[in-house]
Amino acid sequence: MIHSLLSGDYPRSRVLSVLLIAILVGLALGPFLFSGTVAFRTMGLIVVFILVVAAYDLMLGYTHVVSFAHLMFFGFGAYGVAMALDSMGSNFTAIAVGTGASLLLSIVVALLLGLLSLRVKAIFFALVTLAIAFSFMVLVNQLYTLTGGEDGMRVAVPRELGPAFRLDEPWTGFSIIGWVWGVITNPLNIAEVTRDAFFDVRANGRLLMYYVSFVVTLVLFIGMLRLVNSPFGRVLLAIRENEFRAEALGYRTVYYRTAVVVLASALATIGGVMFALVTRYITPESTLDFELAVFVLLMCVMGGMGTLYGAVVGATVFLIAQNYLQDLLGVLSGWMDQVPVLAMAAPLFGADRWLLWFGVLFVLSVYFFPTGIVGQLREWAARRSRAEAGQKAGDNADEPASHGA
Amino acid sequence: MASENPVIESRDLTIQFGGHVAVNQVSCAFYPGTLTSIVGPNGAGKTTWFNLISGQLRPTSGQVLLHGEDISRLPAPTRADKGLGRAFQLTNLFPNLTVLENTRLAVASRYNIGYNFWHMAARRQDITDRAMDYLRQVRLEHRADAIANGLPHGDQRKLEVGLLLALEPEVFMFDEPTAGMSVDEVPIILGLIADIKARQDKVVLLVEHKMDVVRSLSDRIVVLHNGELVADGEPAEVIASPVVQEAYLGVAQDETEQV
Amino acid sequence: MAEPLMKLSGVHADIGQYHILHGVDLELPRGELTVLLGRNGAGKSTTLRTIMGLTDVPRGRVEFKGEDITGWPTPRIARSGIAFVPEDMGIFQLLSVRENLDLAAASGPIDKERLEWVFGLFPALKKFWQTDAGNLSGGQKQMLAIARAIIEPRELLLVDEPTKGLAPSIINDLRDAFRELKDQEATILLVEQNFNFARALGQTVAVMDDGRVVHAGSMAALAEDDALQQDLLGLSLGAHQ
Amino acid sequence: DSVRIAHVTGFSGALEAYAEQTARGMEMGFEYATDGSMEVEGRAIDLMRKDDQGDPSRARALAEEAYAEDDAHFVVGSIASGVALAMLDVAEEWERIMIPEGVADGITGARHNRYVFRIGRNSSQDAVSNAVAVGGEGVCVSTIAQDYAFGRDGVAAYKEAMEAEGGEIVHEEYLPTDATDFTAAAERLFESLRDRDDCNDKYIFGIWAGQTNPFGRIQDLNPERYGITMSTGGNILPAMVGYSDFDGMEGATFYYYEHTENDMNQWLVDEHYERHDAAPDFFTAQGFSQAIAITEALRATGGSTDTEDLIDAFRGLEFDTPKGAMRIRPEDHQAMQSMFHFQIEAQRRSDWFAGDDEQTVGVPVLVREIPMDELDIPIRN
Amino acid sequence: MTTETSVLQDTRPTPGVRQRLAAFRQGYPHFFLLGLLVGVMLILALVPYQLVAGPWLRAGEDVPYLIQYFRMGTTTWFVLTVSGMAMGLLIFIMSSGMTLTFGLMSVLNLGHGGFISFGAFCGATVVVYFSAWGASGNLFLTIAVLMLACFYAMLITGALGVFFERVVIKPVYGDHLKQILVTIGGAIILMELIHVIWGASDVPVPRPQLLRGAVIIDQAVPFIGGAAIEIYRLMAVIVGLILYGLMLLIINKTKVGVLIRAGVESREMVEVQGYRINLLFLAVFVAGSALAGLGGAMWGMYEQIVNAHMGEHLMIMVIVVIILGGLGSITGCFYGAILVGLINLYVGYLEPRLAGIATVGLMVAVLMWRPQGLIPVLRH
Ligand SMILES: Nc1ncnc2c1ncn2[C@@H]1O[C@H](COP(=O)(O)OP(=O)(O)OP(=O)(O)O)[C@@H](O)[C@H]1O
Ligand SMILES: Nc1ncnc2c1ncn2[C@@H]1O[C@H](COP(=O)(O)OP(=O)(O)OP(=O)(O)O)[C@@H](O)[C@H]1O
Ligand SMILES: CC(C)C[C@H](N)C(=O)O
Ligand SMILES: [Mg+2]
Ligand SMILES: [Mg+2]
Repeated sequence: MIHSLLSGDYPRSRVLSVLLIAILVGLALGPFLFSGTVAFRTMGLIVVFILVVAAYDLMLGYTHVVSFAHLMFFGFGAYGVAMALDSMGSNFTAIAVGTGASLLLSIVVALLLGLLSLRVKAIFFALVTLAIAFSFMVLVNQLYTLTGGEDGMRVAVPRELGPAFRLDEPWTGFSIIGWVWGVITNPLNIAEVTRDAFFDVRANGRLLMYYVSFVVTLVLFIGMLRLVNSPFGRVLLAIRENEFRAEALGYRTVYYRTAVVVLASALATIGGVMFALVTRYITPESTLDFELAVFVLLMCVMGGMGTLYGAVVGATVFLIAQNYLQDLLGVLSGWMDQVPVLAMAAPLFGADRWLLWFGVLFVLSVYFFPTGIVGQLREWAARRSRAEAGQKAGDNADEPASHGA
Repeated sequence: MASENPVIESRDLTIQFGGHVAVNQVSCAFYPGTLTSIVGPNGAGKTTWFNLISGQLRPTSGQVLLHGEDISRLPAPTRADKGLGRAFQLTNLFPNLTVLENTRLAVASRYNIGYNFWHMAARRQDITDRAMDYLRQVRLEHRADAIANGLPHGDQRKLEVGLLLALEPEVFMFDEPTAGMSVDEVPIILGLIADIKARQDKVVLLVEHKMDVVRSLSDRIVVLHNGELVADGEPAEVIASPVVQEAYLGVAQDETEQV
Repeated sequence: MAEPLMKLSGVHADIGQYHILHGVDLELPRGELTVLLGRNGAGKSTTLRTIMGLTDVPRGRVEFKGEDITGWPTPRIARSGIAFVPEDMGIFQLLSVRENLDLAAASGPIDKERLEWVFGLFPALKKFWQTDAGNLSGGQKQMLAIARAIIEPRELLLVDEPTKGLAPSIINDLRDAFRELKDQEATILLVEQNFNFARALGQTVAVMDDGRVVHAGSMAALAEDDALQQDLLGLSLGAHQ
Repeated sequence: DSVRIAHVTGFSGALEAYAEQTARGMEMGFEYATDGSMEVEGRAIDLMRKDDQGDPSRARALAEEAYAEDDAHFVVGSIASGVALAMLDVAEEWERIMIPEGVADGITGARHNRYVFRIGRNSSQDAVSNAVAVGGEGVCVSTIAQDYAFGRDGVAAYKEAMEAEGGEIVHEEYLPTDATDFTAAAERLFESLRDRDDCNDKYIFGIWAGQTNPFGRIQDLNPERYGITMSTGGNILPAMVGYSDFDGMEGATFYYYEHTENDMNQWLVDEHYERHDAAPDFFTAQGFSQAIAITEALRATGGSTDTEDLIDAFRGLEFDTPKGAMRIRPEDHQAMQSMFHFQIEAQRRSDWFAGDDEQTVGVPVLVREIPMDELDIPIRN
Repeated sequence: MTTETSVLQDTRPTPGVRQRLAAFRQGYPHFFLLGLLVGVMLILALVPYQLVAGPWLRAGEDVPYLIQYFRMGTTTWFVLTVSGMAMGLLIFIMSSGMTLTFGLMSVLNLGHGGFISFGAFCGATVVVYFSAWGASGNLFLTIAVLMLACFYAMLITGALGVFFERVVIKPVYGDHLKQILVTIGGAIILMELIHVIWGASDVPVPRPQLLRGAVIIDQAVPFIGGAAIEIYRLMAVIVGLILYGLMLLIINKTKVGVLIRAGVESREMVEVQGYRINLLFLAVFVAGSALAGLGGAMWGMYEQIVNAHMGEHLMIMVIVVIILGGLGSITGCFYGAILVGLINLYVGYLEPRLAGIATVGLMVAVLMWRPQGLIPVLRH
């Protein structure tokens, strides 16, 4: 059962498994474990971007196609559905039409991109896609009558998916973070702390929307796991490793590469649709910006290229950092102000300087996880198991050099 | 054997790189069950000729015929599907995949399941098994789980040959398969090549510098020199021919004899 | 006997987390050509790379001209007079033959006569003087690689399987070239699979297995003793005739 | 309990500088309005800072957080029009007051809802005041603006006002927001005016937001040779330095600290020098005014923070600000206010910014104050 | 070699005009494209407006945008062409550093924009500090300010380059992907540092008096009478040309160039030849950063106001330029920049909204024609 679900592609590291399960549970029960709109929004983003980044990994990690146009397809989805809702009214047919249309567009454009990749290679391709994505953004800005230009446009979701559609009496959630914090700060009266930890969960259309996107992502992710462990996925690996040789073995690499680009783009489009419906307001900056494209790239690399699980870990870690680093720094500089010695350095750590430290983390994450978080964890796990094997089989050092009969 | 029609034929194949004509008007046909050695000094055009036949390069002029069909315009993969198999002179593997995975890829390409994305590759035990016997044939089974680029040079050469075997082509093209292989392992590879030849229905093309190997294995020797086909015939007579003597073996025969 | 030009004592080497060499002891007598034999994976190439400082040496000591060069940065080792032809030839594919040789002449512009001498050995190089090295044939690459090592006189030459993929006539030329170098008092360490070639040149010989030197002595002795060959190299010249 | 005001704006990112100014302005504003007690009608004023990082969806979440978790009565911001527009419907969902800081007409226009009040000027006010400033019989103007709602609306309003003044718009040039080379545009603008001998005054009027603005570039190609003068609205002080090239240029601005004499402005200027060793700028004044508006509204409701009470209070509310009296008109909740007709005079000044290195700047010397009732601002909601 | 070539000449017929053109197109794609663009525009400019727009004018309808183009007279053509080329050189100054680091060390520094911004601020600091000199209108003092600003900018960004190369780039040599990431991370840091040092608000740059205004050609002059070219652009041309000359000299005429190209392929083998490669790479990167600084300083003075994100906004243009020219090729970058400068103005005159997209379009078109850009350097 599990085996088929994961397509035999296990985390292969105890720590990683724990991490993944934590994330899964955290997202599944999220709305009932973390209070607050910001937390809710962050979870929504995580769910959406897990899908987007995983799709990106299909191209990047499994085929070494480096494209910065991924976000363009994301934009297709977001704007497609937003514009449909805008023109056809807030109903589900509009969503269907918008999604369908943008999927169609994505597939066509992706095919063209695949052809382009025939002629324009590697880093050139990467930078060209960057430029193409840029011109799409310019286009969106200039069609402001349709898209609202830089001001962006609100996504008039059907009532069922909006805050207005709500059950009368809210459900109850239990804020673990609040509780833990409480327990730490005043351990004496746990009872009160526990009471405070309970909070109301607004059982409205947005909660519904969250769970819809959660399920979509989950299903698609499992599908991708299967894909990369299928014969198709193996060929992708071959192309990544040595395209020339793959051809000599009889694989038409062109078709495979194009197929992947189309697939990834379609998935990104779906991601875009969900993004629009979850955040309910889109701007070029929040959907098409180059910076965002780089962030997706980072999530992918940080999590671990070529391991879909990396997308999960990468997206989660990154988005949490992006949304909470600032608060953390705020607290930090608060403390530093107390300490006269550090007070002078405090401005460097001020909440408004969060981007500085974000940049630093950005760089460090690439160094400390050369193979991504997942890759790193797996390596450690592998090393440990080798060591254990070593204990049994005595000196394992000769292993690579020794030649069995 | 000339009675049967050729499996693969090179008609006036010519390729020019800038000013330099690397392969010049080379015509030659190959028949099933034969092993032909292609010899010639370095830079004679042997590898380039192979590239023309297996489709890594497009000829400036001339054709490649497979069972009489002109395949000169087909891309390399299609030719591979049609049964042209190629092992490379400079080792050319999937560096970061395991030895086994390398071989599985070669085996799988015969099954045309590349576009299947709903099954689990790992569940195809049959493919794994076949991959394993090819590894056994090239004596690499004990390294099945090693990463390819961690292998010592000689073992990489063996894997290179293993991939070609796994491809089960109709035409085998070996480009100096034993180069840099330790003396005691050379016979293994030669044995494999001999077996293929023994099957009678395959065509084997072998680029090799080791004269004794050439002599012992081939039914026929083709000599390239400056991209031109300068001699073609029975091993004994070709090796005896003066052109080969000075152009290829050089004067100092005595030592090379044993090499 | 005179003290050796190079001396490896108990050298260990790691690649990644693999432990490849387990205490290599080796002496290279001045002005002699030493052949390093051994089956695939014995550690020959690694030994050469270790001398060049390309793999880290957790234990052991490498001496050159009596000086301990263990852990020196590669450029320094090279400039101290050691040339290296790696197994994969390591030529610069994107540079022309000319540029490749220009770089090899680290101490200044190429010396004309020596260049002519090299051209004499490998005429192909003259012909493809301006071509990108990447476009050379397998053998031509090999020639370029060797030419690069000898374009300037060096005290010690480390050469990894030079005959691989060379036509017999070229092999002969190459053998003559090495002879000539020997006459010029160069010391050479030659990794070789081609035993005949090795026998024709080598004065001393060392055989490696599993990251250790398992036999060292005079070539003459080994050449005589077929049993020893059998036992060391699993090598029977009958094998392929 | 306290009056909770959440200032949700781009404290980090591209508009950091403006956000800082508004925040400063608001603090000083409340301080002034409450004589330093920071209490209105016995209720403490609780100012919260939330950084939207210039990201609309984050801004929405923060606004929601403010209303839902912090139970804020007012959300002020954001300074970026796009972000501000994105936030509007959150106010509607939560039925609480919002005071956006952006200039886009849409905020009190197409996208407006009854919980939204704007104290800062909108781009129509900029445009119209500029038309009034230079307008007259036989005035020919070619406009250059960003090809974008902000620019187009502005020009439209300008055109209306200009024609009302008897002037004529000869040519409208629209450029992408991120244009950097303006030579081609300049050529077209010159062409459009060059041969118009029937005009007594020729102007090129520009509406431009963001760093690289075209006026300097066009000025360099010296339009004077065709008898063309540049005209544009004021800007933040750092941008006004570049105006030193346009000696004699006329236009109208929202605020310049030397334009008004009143105690409130006096206090603002002195205190600002006192605390920051620099002149108060555009957005400082806006923040200040916002604070005044809020306190006045609260006084009017007698301290009640009930939304409906506040809406009633704000509608038609009249109050004094550093730039003179303002009136929030009930129709679209936009604060009507005077604008200031200026003429640029290049001067060496060292008192604009912190530190005291002197440099040549374009001082917008006051020609006259254009009172609010002279400005007929279209109602577009 | 000789033998083959002679054989070749025998086989080839004597080339006709078409072959010659084709050969030229292959051999000098940059001249070809440039000539084509400028030439076509000139022809358009020469066609009298009335002729083309006649139908609409007579019908009293308003003339379509495309047709409007023909209104352009030779003067306008001249202004657009010269200004465009000049702008091109300004862009070249900013882009050269990035293409240099890529061409010589295969490092894709998307943090280049950060350096541009930083340079701009350094330059601004100097110009503000010596604003009195600038205002003086004295030629000597003006040049002095200019020089000081540029050198200071290059000094600081160069120094930053040392730090950047050692700390940020070194660990990721040979991996473009990670380079993209770390350099962008680095750029974020740089921009924040600017905020920390100079504060968040824009800094105005009082451009020296002498460098303001334009050179105006007398109305009387035929064809180009009344044309006005900004003085500052003309100065950019001078700086750009000097820079271009120097770079070509160093890279082609010295062993250093070869050495570094070899290093890109295999650092290990370069060291085996006995060279210390990392110092070399460091030097190149520093040069690249300094160039970015120079470009930033010049651009800042042009815009007369600088802000931390300006470099970021310029990046897309820089990228288009260096790809168009052929990643890593100095010459390519030079002509690429000029082409972009021209397209910007020509299309900007035609239909401003398309200006931005036109440059990207040009790039894609060129890549379709020559996948490695106008002048390829990566030879495989
Ligand atoms: N990058 C690597 N990773 C893991 N193991 C390696 C690596 N490189 C070499 N080895 C191991 O080190 C051992 C010695 O390799 P080496 O190349 O020195 O052998 P060799 O004697 O040169 O063989 P050959 O004659 O085939 O070149 C081999 O067992 C090989 O598996
Ligand atoms: N892409 C290319 N561009 C230019 N010249 C080339 C190219 N490829 C091969 N050549 C030249 O063509 C000639 C034939 O090369 P080829 O590799 O076929 O020789 P070979 O017979 O395989 O020699 P070897 O036995 O050394 O491998 C060589 O002189 C080589 O320099
Ligand atoms: C843009 C790059 C990440 C793509 C690939 N690494 C290359 O070398 O071109
Ligand atoms: Mg070959
Ligand atoms: Mg070896």
